[in-house]
Amino acid sequence: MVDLNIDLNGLQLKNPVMTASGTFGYGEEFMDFFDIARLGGVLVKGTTLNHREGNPYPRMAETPKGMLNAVGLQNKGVQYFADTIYPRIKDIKTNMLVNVSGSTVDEYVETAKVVNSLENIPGIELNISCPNVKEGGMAFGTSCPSAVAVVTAVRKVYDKHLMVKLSPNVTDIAEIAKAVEDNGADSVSLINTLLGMAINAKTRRPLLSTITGGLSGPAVKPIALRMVWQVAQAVKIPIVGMGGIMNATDAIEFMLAGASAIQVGTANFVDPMVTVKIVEGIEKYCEENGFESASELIGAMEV
Amino acid sequence: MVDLNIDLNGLQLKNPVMTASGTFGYGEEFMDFFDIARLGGVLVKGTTLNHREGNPYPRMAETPKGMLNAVGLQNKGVQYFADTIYPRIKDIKTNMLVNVSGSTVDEYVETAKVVNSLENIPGIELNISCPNVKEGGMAFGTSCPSAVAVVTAVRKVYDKHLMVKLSPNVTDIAEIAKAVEDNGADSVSLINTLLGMAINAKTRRPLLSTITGGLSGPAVKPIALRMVWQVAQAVKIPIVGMGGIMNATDAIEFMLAGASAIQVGTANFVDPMVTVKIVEGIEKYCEENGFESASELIGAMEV
Amino acid sequence: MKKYVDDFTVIENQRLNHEYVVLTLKHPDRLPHMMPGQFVEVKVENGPDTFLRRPISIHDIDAENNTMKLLVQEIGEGTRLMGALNEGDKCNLVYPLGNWFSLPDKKDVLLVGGGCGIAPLLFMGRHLKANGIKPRFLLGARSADGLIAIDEFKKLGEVYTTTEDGSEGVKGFVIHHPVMRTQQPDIDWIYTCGPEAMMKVVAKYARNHEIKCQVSLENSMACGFGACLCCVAETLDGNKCTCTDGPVFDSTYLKW
Amino acid sequence: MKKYVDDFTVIENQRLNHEYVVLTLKHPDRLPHMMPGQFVEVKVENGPDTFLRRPISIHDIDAENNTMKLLVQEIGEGTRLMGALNEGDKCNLVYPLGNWFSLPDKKDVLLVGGGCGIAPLLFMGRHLKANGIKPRFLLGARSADGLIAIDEFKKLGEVYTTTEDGSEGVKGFVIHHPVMRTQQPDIDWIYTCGPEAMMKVVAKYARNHEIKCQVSLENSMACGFGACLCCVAETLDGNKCTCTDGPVFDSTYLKW
Ligand SMILES: Cc1cc2nc3c(=O)[nH]c(=O)nc-3n(C[C@H](O)[C@H](O)[C@H](O)COP(=O)(O)OP(=O)(O)OC[C@H]3O[C@@H](n4cnc5c(N)ncnc54)[C@H](O)[C@@H]3O)c2cc1C
Ligand SMILES: Cc1cc2nc3c(=O)[nH]c(=O)nc-3n(C[C@H](O)[C@H](O)[C@H](O)COP(=O)(O)OP(=O)(O)OC[C@H]3O[C@@H](n4cnc5c(N)ncnc54)[C@H](O)[C@@H]3O)c2cc1C
Ligand SMILES: Cc1cc2nc3c(=O)[nH]c(=O)nc-3n(C[C@H](O)[C@H](O)[C@H](O)COP(=O)(O)O)c2cc1C
Ligand SMILES: Cc1cc2nc3c(=O)[nH]c(=O)nc-3n(C[C@H](O)[C@H](O)[C@H](O)COP(=O)(O)O)c2cc1C
Ligand code: FES
Ligand code: FES
Repeated sequence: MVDLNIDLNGLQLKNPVMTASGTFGYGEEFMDFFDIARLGGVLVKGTTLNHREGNPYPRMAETPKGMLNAVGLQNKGVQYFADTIYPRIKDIKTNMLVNVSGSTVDEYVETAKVVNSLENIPGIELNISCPNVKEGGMAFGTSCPSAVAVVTAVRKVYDKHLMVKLSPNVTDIAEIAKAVEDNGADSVSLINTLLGMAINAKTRRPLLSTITGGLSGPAVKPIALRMVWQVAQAVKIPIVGMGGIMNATDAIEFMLAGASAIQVGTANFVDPMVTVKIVEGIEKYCEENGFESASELIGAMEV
Repeated sequence: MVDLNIDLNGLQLKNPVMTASGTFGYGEEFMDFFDIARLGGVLVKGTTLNHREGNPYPRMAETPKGMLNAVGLQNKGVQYFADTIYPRIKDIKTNMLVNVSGSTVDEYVETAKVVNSLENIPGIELNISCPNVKEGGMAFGTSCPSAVAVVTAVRKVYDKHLMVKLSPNVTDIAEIAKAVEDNGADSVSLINTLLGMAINAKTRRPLLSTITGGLSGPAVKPIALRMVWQVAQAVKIPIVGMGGIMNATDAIEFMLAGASAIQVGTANFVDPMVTVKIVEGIEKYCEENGFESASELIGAMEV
Repeated sequence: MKKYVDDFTVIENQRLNHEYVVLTLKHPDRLPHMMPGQFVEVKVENGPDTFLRRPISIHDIDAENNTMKLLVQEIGEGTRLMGALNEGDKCNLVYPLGNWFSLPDKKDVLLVGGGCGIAPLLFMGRHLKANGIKPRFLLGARSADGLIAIDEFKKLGEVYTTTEDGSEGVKGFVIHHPVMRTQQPDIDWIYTCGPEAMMKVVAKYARNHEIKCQVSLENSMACGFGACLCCVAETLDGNKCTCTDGPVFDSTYLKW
Repeated sequence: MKKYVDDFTVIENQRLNHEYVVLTLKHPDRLPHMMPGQFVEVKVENGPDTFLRRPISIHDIDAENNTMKLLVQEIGEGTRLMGALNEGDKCNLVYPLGNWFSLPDKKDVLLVGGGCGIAPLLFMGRHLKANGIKPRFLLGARSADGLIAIDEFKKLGEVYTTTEDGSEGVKGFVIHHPVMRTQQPDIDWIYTCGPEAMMKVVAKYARNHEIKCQVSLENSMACGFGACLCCVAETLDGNKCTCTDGPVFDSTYLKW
């Protein structure tokens, strides 16, 4: 029996497989397909202080082995989450984590405060890397001082696991990871989407209403892997890796590069059952390769 | 008859299609397939002051709709180029441009000086963005001061067309484009490869001898297009766009986003005749869509 | 309605013309209940350039034989690969997705379709007939050979046609057909699916004549089951997902 | 040698066992001259995960019928898609690529192959025979069913075999075969292609006995014709491209 448990700096995961925010709804959308309690964790939709309508349609474009999205954090606000969604999902037997976003430091703080009061939410993922909103979002995650400002402020009001989600749209992601580690992050997750763009040559118009959007899917996997590896050399807190994971082999590559756990995003759209298959695949890989626990895979790449 | 000519800030191209450095040898490798004089320009292999052996094998890994390379600027040095290669290629009736790289500002300058003396080389492409060398290379292209230092120094010794090739591994590519424009660049080309990594989960080893390498191919197209568009908003000098161009439609998208010309890299490996097909495809597109000249496509995206 | 992911088997690929095929897919076991207006998300295998699934309406159901029909218009690589499926091939579906057309509260019903938008109307027509309502169809195309599957529709009710080039039926768009030109139309409910421009005109006509009108949208989708929020349509209540709150909307609910 | 890009037609796909096929490809017109040791770059169509071409050795040539044979071992998606090609399918090749085995200056010649590395040896055997030299072959595999195309080799000369499990021929690796164990081998030249570990052992043996030895490398390649510099091998003169300076090298020229 392989031990799949992962200790994410105090946050206990029954296995390293989580779902990426914005690609798994509130988890409920997948209940028909499998029991989501089988996962190590679920990152619910990006949540902000106030209701947001998100960006106009079209919000999606398929690209070579990837997709661009420009959802723009559509959500009904954290209070709605606390009042309406939380009661529905609070008894799901896995880590239900809230992805928190904001346009100002204050908004992050106020949102985190509300989530802090929700007993069965063991942690938040601070999204300082959303490329699809005009103010805040990615801007916070692309410089050390602003990243530090948000993390420090939220840390003061948030007691539980504080995961910080990093932007890949930077020159040196390790530097930002180090800065948020030094200022109270319990873990870092990466990568959020890469800023991209697609044009319809026939109509000579952008394919997204917002012109640019966030690139995800297998296309970005080599970049994501490299960033996980770079961050793993720089920080001591655990890393949650993501970006283009489609199967167990991809997930294992992220762990070998230094991730303690992984998130699956876009792949959920192609195969709604992909996450459980990845849990099974990691177990099988460990068995076949003589690893007694999944945690032995972390950073096990031989260079 | 569509007019395919492009005026690249004084450098006259018979059409917007060039080949990307490091993917087209010295052009000679393609002579069997077609007459390379049909192209707007050819960027020869990355050239340095001294002979370089490049990185150890393995240097290549296939990734989803892309590839990683870690060639590391293998070349025999600029003097060998001037003495041995130049005489063989100097009478090819297209723009033969030399891609120049270095580990120090001095190396760039000395190399550029040698190329400056070669009558039939109408320009250089200053590679301040190679991710595959330990010193210099990409480091110059990831901060404004260092980019400015190289460009300023080379501008002093180089009279002809000075194209500067930008790195996509940065937070704000437009800022760097602006800085090199202000310091003497005649045009900018982008993007060079994105730093990436691939792991073999079976052997638990990196697939490249250098662990990380440069990502190219269709996977990066959305990022490249976005960067071309961002730079087009920021600078007045012409932009040469590249990154994942596989066909005429891709090429046209780059022009619509703001590129005056384009380069084709990895696609040459998949179809050695792709560049002429792109020339023909652009002509056809212009005919079918009522453009009298290819230059009308530049920045013609309607937002 | 519970959703599933299953491998179906292609038991027939009937080519209607150069750009349309009807695929008949057999469920491995027992097909669950599905409603007209719902759709499936098809995994396109072996496509070098397709990555996401493709949403396709349920064209017809044969509950006894556990088969489902999809009407596919080949417009890009994904639909072309579907069109190239052979008997015996597997086809993985996420299904059934979305909401459905509701039954009318009156009896004079017109189903207006164009292009591949006629797909869900056949299933709906059958459903109406099963519920004692005789459907009439108004189907539009560019030219005669774009008017497909007409015989199937004729089995269910009266079929009016229009073609832009006049090669069959009334010349012009669906809106130019006499059935939609009278001042006192004998229509209580309209169900429409097709190009957005067509649906908008139909919806406007319905509004002007106080006819109830349900439209089925074909927004581009990444997931098809409410997970990504990419497929939104603007409604009176803000952005709503076409894949879960739709694809069927009352036309007056849309900000058209 | 001038290089071409052409669509060939698959006229036969002969399956040898669960992992090997021999494809016979017909040139649209007239096959140019090619030499043993050279290879082609195959464009793999419809592969969701293949992007670059795949290098494959020329297994055999029939100049009269303008056909070329490729021996393909299915080890990943690209080779599996090649193995799934049907009669009549098109197959786009860049060819002929690389250098070739040279003719020996003496007469006792052994061709040593393992796995898909036997592919170029058949063509070379035929070439040797045509030049009045009787080739002998030493072919190794894991077990009997990995010893493929033996009959074709037998037509050209004597064939020795080894299998790791002893299910056919001598038990062990090629180096364990008696023909390579004698202190005074009756071998002047060795040509070898196969797993690197095998070739290194063979090369060492050749060096010890002062036998001339040409090895054919299978480095991973992006282009196959000298444009990318990805495929280098370390030689006495530094990094050399396997696709243009190779795939055939004198074993003593390599830094092994
Ligand atoms: C709920 C729903 C039901 C549908 N039912 C059917 C059906 O029954 N039969 C059928 O043939 N098709 C149907 N469609 C449309 C079908 O999903 C698309 O035609 C298909 O996804 C195109 O895939 P492709 O790979 O062939 O083309 P692509 O290569 O993806 O696209 C080709 C061109 O069409 C455009 N395009 C693709 N999809 C859309 C879209 N949804 N809206 C606007 N432009 C688009 C692209 O921008 C591109 O220019 C339905 C769509 C939805 C959302
Ligand atoms: C000059 C030359 C001649 C060749 N001749 C033949 C031939 O005649 N018949 C034949 O069957 N094969 C031949 N090969 C090998 C063949 O090119 C590879 O097996 C093929 O590219 C694998 O593609 P794939 O998509 O099936 O596997 P992939 O999915 O690309 O790879 C599957 C696994 O094999 C490994 N792999 C793939 N290619 C290589 C390589 N070149 N070196 C080391 N590991 C590799 C990958 O890392 C991966 O683990 C030749 C190679 C070269 C360079
Ligand atoms: C449609 C969509 C919506 C997303 N929304 C969010 C979000 O709200 N918050 C967030 O932090 N990341 C969001 N992301 C980014 C993903 O969580 C993930 O970081 C990214 O998609 C890379 O992983 P993948 O390649 O596995 O999809 C979204 C991604 C997609 C595709
Ligand atoms: C094998 C290989 C070698 C390259 N060598 C160089 C180089 O020497 N100098 C340089 O500026 N760019 C080099 N590049 C980058 C390309 O010129 C180009 O910027 C990049 O590949 C993106 O374009 P593409 O996606 O069309 O390949 C190389 C790329 C590849 C794939
Ligand atoms: S397509 Fe994903 S929510 Fe509708
Ligand atoms: S494979 Fe490109 S140079 Fe050899």
